[in-house]
Amino acid sequence: MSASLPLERHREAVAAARTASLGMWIFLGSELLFFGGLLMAYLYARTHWPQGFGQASARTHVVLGTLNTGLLLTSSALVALAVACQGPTGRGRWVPWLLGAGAALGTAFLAIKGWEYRSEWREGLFPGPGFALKAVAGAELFFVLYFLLTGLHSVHLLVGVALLVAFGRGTRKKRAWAAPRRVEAAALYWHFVDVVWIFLYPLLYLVNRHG
Amino acid sequence: MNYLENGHSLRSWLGSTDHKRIAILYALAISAFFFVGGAAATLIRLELATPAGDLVSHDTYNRLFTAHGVIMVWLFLIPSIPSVLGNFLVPLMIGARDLAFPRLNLLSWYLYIAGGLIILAALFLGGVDTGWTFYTPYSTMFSNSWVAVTLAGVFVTGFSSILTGLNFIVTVHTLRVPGLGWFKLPLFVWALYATSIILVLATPVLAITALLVVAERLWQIGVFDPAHGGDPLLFQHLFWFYSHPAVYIMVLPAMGVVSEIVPCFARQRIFGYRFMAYAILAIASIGFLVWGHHMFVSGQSLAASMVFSLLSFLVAIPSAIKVFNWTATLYKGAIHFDAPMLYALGFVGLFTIGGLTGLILASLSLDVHLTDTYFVVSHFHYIMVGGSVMAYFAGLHFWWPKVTGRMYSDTWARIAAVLIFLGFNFTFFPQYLLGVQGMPRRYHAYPPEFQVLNLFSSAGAVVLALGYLLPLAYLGWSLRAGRAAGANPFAATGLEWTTPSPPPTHNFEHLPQAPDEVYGYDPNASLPEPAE
Amino acid sequence: MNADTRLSANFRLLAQGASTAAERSDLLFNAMLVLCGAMALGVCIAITLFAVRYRHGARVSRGRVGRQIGLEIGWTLVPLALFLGLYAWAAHDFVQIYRPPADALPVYVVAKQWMWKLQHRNGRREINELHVPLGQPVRLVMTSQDAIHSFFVPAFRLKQDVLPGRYTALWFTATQLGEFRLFCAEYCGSEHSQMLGRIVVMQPAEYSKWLGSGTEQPSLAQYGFARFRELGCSGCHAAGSSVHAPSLRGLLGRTVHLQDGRSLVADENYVRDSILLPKKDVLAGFEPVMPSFAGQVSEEDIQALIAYLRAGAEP
Amino acid sequence: MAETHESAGFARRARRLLLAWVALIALMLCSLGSAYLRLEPWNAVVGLAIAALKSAIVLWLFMDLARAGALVRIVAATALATLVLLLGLTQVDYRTRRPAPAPLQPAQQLRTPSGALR
Repeated sequence: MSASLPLERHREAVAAARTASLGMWIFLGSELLFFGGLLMAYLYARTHWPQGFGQASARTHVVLGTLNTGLLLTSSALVALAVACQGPTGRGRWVPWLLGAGAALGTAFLAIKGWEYRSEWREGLFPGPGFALKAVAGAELFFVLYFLLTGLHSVHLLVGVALLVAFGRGTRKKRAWAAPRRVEAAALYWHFVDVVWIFLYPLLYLVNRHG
Repeated sequence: MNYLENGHSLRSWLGSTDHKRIAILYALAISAFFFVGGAAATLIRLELATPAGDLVSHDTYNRLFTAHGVIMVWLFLIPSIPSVLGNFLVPLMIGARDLAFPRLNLLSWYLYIAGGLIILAALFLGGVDTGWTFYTPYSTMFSNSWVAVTLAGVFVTGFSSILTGLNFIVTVHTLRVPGLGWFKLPLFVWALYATSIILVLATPVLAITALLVVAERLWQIGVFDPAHGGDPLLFQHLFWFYSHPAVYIMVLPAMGVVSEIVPCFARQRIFGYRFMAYAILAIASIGFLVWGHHMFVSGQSLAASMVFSLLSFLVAIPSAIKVFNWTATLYKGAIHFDAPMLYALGFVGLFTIGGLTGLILASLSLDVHLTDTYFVVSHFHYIMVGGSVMAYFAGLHFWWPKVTGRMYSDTWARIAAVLIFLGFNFTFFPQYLLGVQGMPRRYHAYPPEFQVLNLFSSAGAVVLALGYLLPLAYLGWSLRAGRAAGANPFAATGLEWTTPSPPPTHNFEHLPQAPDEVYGYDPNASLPEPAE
Repeated sequence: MNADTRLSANFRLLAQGASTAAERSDLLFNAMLVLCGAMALGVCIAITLFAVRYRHGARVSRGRVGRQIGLEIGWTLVPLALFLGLYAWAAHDFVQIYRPPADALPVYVVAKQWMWKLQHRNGRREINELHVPLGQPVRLVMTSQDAIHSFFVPAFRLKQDVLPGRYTALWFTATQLGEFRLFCAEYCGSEHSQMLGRIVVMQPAEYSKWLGSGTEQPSLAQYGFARFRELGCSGCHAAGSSVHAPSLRGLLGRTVHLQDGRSLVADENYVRDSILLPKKDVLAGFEPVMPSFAGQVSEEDIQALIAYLRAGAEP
Repeated sequence: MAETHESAGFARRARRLLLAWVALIALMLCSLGSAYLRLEPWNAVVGLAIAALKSAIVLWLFMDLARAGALVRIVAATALATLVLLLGLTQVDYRTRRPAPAPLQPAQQLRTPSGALR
């Protein structure tokens, strides 16, 4: 049956090269709307409580936030380089190391983020009873959104790190499933997580730094 | 070897990545959920037969209509045509061997089942009493029921929807047989394609909204909470941004099914094929712009209401075009009244009534009176039950021989079609009148002046329930004793009819040839008599 | 129970309208019914006609039908024009529903699970009942204490959701004497279907008599004045105060200019916000010195303060 | 020949990625710096504009939108348009509604004013 369809086979092999990255792009479109709902909530809350957002945002750790932004941008560049090394460039052996470096930077991001969460918890910035900025209207909403946005982003990042590690190992051992088109799709996901953070950075850390 | 014989163990089904087998898995699951949701509906109608709330307590009643809504919307209607018929037919119709991501397809089914079981667990553990709309701040602050767990289930099924939609989009783009251009695609494929776009772009917003509600329930503070500077209307905006397009997730595939059946049994090319295809895209895209018409009296601004009302009138145009074109397809045809055709014609009639009453609801000043009354309840049941469910049954009967390889009793199927059509109108038409008189929805007990019409409605529901049980019997019988169907019992066009019934595991023995024209029917050609 | 039997005796199949809004609403509804009915009937007749005439086996001329661009464009544009007309008509009526006449009698409504608490200007309070005079515009200023509710009077063809944390308004002029049902139309929990009430429309003279009787309580404005002093508002907002605070005389309905250059019309929501969040919309030329009263006043207190300001007394 | 051609192509691509990375880090620092200037309503605009520019670089060069086919570009544009729609049409409501509802006050029975009127 299947063997009797060589033409079919060929056509599907050609199509498969496109499907992985097309599928990932569509998935990322969906992800964009997923974060979009939160951005809409953010837009509402920030336009209604500009002062509260300003004061609350000033309590975030801008140094760590900036450092983390740098880490993600760098890891994205490394992963892009890994994709560029694939194929007939003769630099395939770099791929696992570049993916691994990207994953390492992502892990560093998560570690720093965790440390940030811990200090915010100690400063009483976690919404709920005992919230430090109770008197500032809107500050609690800021931190609700801060934890939701960064938390969801971290979950995505965790998935991304897992993907990079898996493909790093897969490409090193030259596994069949770690095909270039799949590495490319995983890289797309990683860049998307980066893009989300690019927007979170000014929205969460830089609302009011001059006041 | 056909796909049904390719292994008989449970594992060969539950681990299969064959789109046809996954379609069957979906069919079994949604049928089970349909009867659970239907049982809730039966209890609701029984309770409403008398004005006093004497059958069940108000808390039980509230849990019943919530369970009915949640199950019917997320576990039956949304996966019904796309995941069952779409899964089975899209690869066959475009001449492919499977979907683009067969394993992802199986994962979608498991996600759907996981979400469904979580929802069922919540409903049996204690139920949810918020209504399927989960309006805040009731759902976040006041409801004392299993809101978070139910929403977790909805969240998981949402991912099933997204992955299914993604799969269809990639499949239609990359796996069409050579020579099968976009304007040679059956309208069913067009409809599924447009539906998939909605699934991919709207569902994530529902997922994040569910997450926000759950977070707010746990934290007791959040963006929807008016006690802390949030806005309950923000929830409504987010919720309807998904849930209005969700209506089109339910009805666009139904339109696709009917667009296949009407030309086949009228032996006539579909009228205005291109307009039909464009109308599908127009409905899908304008459908994203009208969500605010659920919020005319919610406290939304006047200007926003005016904009959303205008856009809602506009989305009615492509729907009207479709109705006119189906009607015009009958002109100068040679019309056969087999069971699928009866269901399809029933769809056209009921959808027309549902759509026109939608126009009344889109009118700003009338909506002020009619919203949140039984008029709305009736309107969306005309669209979703009269429309989607009717079309699902039409499709089920049309492609049953293809799926199972066997014929059913056409006589019994026609009886069921008529019974469902009559029972449906009997149940839901009185509800329009109740709405006009001002009976609010979600009332457990109601003033005595509404009793007569409610009694009519409850009586009609008995007929409707009977109509829904009948196919269970004769379709079940057909599985055991139905005569063999042959590849193309209805002499229909479309690539799915060029392969044997049931189709072989890899769909086609030979690479199918793209047809010269889509719906190449000729009313004057004599039909080959199906082999007895 | 007594009220129930009386109400059901009055009931008809297509319930009579009892407000000025109902007249316009019914006119449009009937027009829509005729139009939509004609369209539905047209489609049904066409389907039946074709189904009979072109049934399989009948002796008629059949044939493939080609493209009919003209026809298709026609039945796209004609409904479009019709729909736009209907939209304009409905929108026009809708705007009227949101434009209360200046002389409308204010009634303050607080909805809670599962009852309606209403208060007239003179302080007379009602629960699940609203007495209004015939032929006189009445404006409801509504808020909720918990979930979202919806004030729905089918005979008036009017409905407005009642939200926690802000005011929504609804106005009507009753045109029929009698009693009419009041429903909560937005699902609000266990006893949603018990959140019923009635609207009693009376002759104006009778209404005044009714309003005057049973007012042992102080009027809403008087109560508001008492709270105004208790809360210390008068300390700053009184005429001779040493604190530089704006006069509140005739505040409601006035356009006020804010420090950041915006200007807005001072309505109930503005007053409510100013009491609870005074630093948000500071008047131009004043220091933001007022403390917030959040947590010290109830929603009913705020409504009373608004009633007092509306009464226009010199603060 | 083919080997060196590939190699040159790779070198060009790697150089472009390096430049993109430098630009991204520089833009990040600009973003940080601008936040400390008092630009009032423009702070947010500048921050978001820089973020948009950075995303454009990532999308265009890292995610290879520059070399992607029309279909992928349509997918990206459709998703973005839908997001804009979600935010935009909601703002039709929020921009024309009286903003900022004050927080809901605790439920309380109507208190009789102490002695003032009796």
